[in-house]
Amino acid sequence: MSQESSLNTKSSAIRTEEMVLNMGPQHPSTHGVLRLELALEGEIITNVIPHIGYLHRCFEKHCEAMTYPQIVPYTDRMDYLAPMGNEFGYAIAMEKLLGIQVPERVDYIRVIMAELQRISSHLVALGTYGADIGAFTPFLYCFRDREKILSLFEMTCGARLLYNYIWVGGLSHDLHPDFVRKTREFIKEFRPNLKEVNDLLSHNRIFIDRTANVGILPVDTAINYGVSGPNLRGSGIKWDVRKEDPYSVYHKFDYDIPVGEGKYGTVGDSWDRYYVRVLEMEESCKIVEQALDQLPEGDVQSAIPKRIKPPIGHVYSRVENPRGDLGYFIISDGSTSPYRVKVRAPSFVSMQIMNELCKGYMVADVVTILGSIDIVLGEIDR
Amino acid sequence: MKQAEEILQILKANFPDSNLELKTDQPTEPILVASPLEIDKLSMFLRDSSELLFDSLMNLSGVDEIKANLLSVYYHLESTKLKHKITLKVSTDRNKPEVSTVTEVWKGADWHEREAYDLFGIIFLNHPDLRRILMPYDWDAGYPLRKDYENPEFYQGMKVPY
Amino acid sequence: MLTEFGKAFIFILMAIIFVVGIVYFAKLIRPARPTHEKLKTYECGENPEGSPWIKFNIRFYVVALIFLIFDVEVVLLIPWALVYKDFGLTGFLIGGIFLVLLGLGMAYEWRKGDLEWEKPKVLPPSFNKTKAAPKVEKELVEV
Amino acid sequence: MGFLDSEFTDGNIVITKAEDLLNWARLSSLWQVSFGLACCAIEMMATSASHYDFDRFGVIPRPSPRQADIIIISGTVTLKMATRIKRLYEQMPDPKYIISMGSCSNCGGPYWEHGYHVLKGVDRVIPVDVYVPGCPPRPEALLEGLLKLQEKIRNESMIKKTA
Amino acid sequence: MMYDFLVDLFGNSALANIIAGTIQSLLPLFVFILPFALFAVYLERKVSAHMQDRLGPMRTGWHGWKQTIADILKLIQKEDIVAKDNDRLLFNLAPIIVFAGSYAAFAAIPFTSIFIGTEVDLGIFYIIAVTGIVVAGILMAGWASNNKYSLLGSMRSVAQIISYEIPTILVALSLVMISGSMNLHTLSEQQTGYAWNWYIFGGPGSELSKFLLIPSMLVGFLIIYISTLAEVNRTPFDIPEAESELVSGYHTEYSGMKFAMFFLAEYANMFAVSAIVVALFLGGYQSPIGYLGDLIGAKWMIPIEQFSWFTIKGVFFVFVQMWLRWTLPRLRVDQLMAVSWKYLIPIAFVNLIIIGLITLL
Repeated sequence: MSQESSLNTKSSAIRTEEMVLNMGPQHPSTHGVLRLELALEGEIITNVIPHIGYLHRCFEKHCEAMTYPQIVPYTDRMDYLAPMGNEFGYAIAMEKLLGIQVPERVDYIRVIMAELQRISSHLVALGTYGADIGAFTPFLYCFRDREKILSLFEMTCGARLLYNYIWVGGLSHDLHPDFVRKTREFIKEFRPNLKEVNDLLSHNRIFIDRTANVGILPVDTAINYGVSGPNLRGSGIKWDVRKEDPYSVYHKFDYDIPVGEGKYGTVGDSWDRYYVRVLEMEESCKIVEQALDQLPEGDVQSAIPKRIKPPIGHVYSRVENPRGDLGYFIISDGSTSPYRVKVRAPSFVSMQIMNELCKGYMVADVVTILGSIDIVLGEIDR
Repeated sequence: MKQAEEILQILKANFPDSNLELKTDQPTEPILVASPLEIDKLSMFLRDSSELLFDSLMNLSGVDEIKANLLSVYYHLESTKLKHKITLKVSTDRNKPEVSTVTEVWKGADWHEREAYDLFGIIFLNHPDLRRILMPYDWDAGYPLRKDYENPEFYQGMKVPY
Repeated sequence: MLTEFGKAFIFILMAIIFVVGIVYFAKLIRPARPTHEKLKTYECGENPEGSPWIKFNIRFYVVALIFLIFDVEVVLLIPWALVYKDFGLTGFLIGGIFLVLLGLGMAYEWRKGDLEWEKPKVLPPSFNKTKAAPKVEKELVEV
Repeated sequence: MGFLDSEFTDGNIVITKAEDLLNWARLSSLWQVSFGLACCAIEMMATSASHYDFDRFGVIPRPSPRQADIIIISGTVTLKMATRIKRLYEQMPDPKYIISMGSCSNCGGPYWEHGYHVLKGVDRVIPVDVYVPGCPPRPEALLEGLLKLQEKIRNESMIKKTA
Repeated sequence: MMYDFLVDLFGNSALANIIAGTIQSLLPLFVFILPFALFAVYLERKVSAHMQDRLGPMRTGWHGWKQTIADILKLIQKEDIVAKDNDRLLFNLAPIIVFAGSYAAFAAIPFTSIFIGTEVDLGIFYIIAVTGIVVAGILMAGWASNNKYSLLGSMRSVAQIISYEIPTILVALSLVMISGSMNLHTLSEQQTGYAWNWYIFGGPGSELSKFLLIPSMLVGFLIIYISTLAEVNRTPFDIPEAESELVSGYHTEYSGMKFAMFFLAEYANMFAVSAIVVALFLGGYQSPIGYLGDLIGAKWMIPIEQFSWFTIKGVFFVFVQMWLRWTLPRLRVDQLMAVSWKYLIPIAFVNLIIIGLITLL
């Protein structure tokens, strides 16, 4: 209350007891098994302690026991909404360590797959975000489009969700003959659907009230926490690994990086982070179309080494995943299985700002902020 | 845009007494080795000095070098403003692993350090809240990612091995 | 002869009897296998800490007060609304002045900020180069 | 002690007829606790989306276990999560069923050998009715698992098995 | 009318009155509310499904029409858990009060010209007072189930329902000013003839004041529809049982038949609220285009036609509530209070004064 009124001073003078509320592992809107311990005063939050580790599947221990090609299916299961992105990151890191140059066609197919995966992951993010705020129908419209992308993936590598498609040095299968035609069809159908979800949710007055000016993340705090991806771009800085630290053939396409401008509130609020993802899907469509036009011919399995025995050394490389930049740090001791693999998961890093962002807001806003930073628990707990 | 050697010279100029050396023998990027108890002063300087401006900690990972009986920590730093990167390495004795924390410098290091403590047992001095992050809080069977780790037989009545 | 309100009372009675009847009928059919774990309150799979029966926020006291004022106002207006037409303009003025006075009362409360519900008291997160994360002060930053 | 608790010895006509009706009611309105663990949860969400509709079989996601009859364990059960799942299962009212979806919750899946924090199969903690293989199982496989469970409920009987 | 017929049937003694009273009060429950609740739950699932490109229940009977019967039969078999440290008395009392509160509103709603629960003269005033009891029931449910989520949910619902009762009363008051009586039966009688005589188009008669009333009547209709949406906790005001934040609000701890009672009370309340809006503004059981019974002279057909018109209008507004639920997101508590205190109540005030002046002309 900007000015203290007599009634109010009397009411806030009576100290209300603090209540500890568990938004526990099983909660409709914690995007998986994450426990948020909220210290509440009435409805206002004074402290948020995230407890993670409910899905810790010992990825790094498995990497030390498996050989290099066997690790690829495990990287899928980390960020299970963008498995192509994880495999792409692992392949880029290994090729840097081994010094392999993959044929042009492999690079183009990898970019197409990564961008299609970005669209499908953002669709899930927008859908669940709408459902968290209360509008349930956009969730199903987003899943309807995502099913089309999954059928494209299923046509190329036979799996709907976890693909083991991008190997070190190449791909497991070449493209299906009418993959190119079907992808163009999908993109032509997808653009009006995206506009439909936009009208239903993005510019809806109640949605704007619920998300604008909620969970404001200033740029310097974001950089200090190491936040990356749409969460960082929502705060107004044009930072994208595909442009800053270009890998594969991204330098061949022209696309721009959407940035949060604070259209309905201050820059860096939940609405900006949400709207950056909607615009990014548009950019990914552009990239896929350009990649399909310039798709060269060639054998996709020519550069796959028979036995991977990298020299003793280490490599750190990163890739722009839908949730931020995913880094792989691989140390090899010359044998066929790595000595140590450490994954820098973007959700693990952006989860730390929850406490800073949620202080002073209400219980309903915790759900909004958690939905806007779009985390996946498989990646946080690895 | 500075290379690793120039960064080493700047650091040596500002920290004459601490032993810093650059190892470039292994493939891909060179590593700058520093001493574990000075890492927080070093990183405060790395972030605040005008030529370096390392304002973002990309990755902090613990490694168990059992052959050399060491537990080492790798820091991958990056400067978003000057677009250059550096890798720091710090190693401590395996039985009494102590490294001073860098959470004062980069807030993002908080959970990375808690994970290194949880999976390797590296103790970060004056870390705001050093407890296990991924494993259950009452996990008393040691630190899982160490090379010489054995599974406990039972945990709260559930059989752990297959 | 049942008065009108008597019939209304029978309505409520029938509803109560219906609910009690159905719940008791279900009690005969459904299984009852209480276990210790089942009888603990549910909180997303966690052991609830502390009891929810605490002094809850006093925000409702203020809203209840304002509600009371307006509710009493409406009760007074109802008889007037029924018969004011017979007295023409003077009849209307009586109620009209009462309404205008109440509107002033409401404007006063609005200006005083009593109608403000518990707005989030937000301090945008900022890390200071020197000291640790700032404590959230109680005063409000107008969002 | 309700009617459903008592065991009957002789199966006369009334009992079997009432039993069929109660079984039909139970199997055609299974309310599911909206609870997903890992990658299989995304496939479960795809199953309840419009392409493969869970609602056709009368399955609605209910947020609180108190109003649910079926819990689909979709994803890897870790040791830290196992105690919570046991408590969730206990807090569900009584005629309740479990579908273990995906090889992670069936037997530990790809994490059986080196997963120090993974529980090797959710049936070590709670009694499972139907196992759905696959990693992750396709939505059709989950629907088939649901049909298998409905078949199992249809044959449930209150008459004590003599043999 | 129906009541007198029943009393003569049973010999006009005090006992006959009681019997007639019970029959008359049970009639809407078993003939209308229970079948309507079953149909409404099925309608909601089908409407939401087709709105979201899905099919909805298909397996139980043709297009799943037996789905709600299966739900109710299953809920009867479900075990009813009362947690150890719940307040047992309040826990069991809450569903009774919530259902009684929402069912009592049906006493004063005129289904047809010959059947009305009670001819009580304070029709609207009685309904608003009785729907206030539901608040006590929800508070009891939230407090007794000793669960932090249900406590938060019930606290929010108390704040929401009491602050949305005022716009409802103010708009109902403005209508009373025009019609001069509070009994819903006479209100419906006054709106006879074609749709042009309904109150939403300014009420019967054809002087200048009728046309001047139309704009403020539309505003009043909007205000009362929004605030009755909030009274019934439907989106965008379904904060007390917000699935995504408070698990399922005040009925988190309820299972089995008690939960079914909450479910039934919610749907009965939905219809009661839309029935009130229809009775006040859209001519209750009056048909917009005259009666078939009049044309072919069969007097006995008119009540049936009236009843069907009444249900068509009521179900249409219930459909609009469902339509809103599956498109609009949910408001936050302080925005919800701001809507009521800062927008609806001032507009209702001004509307009241304008209507008062116009009716004087």
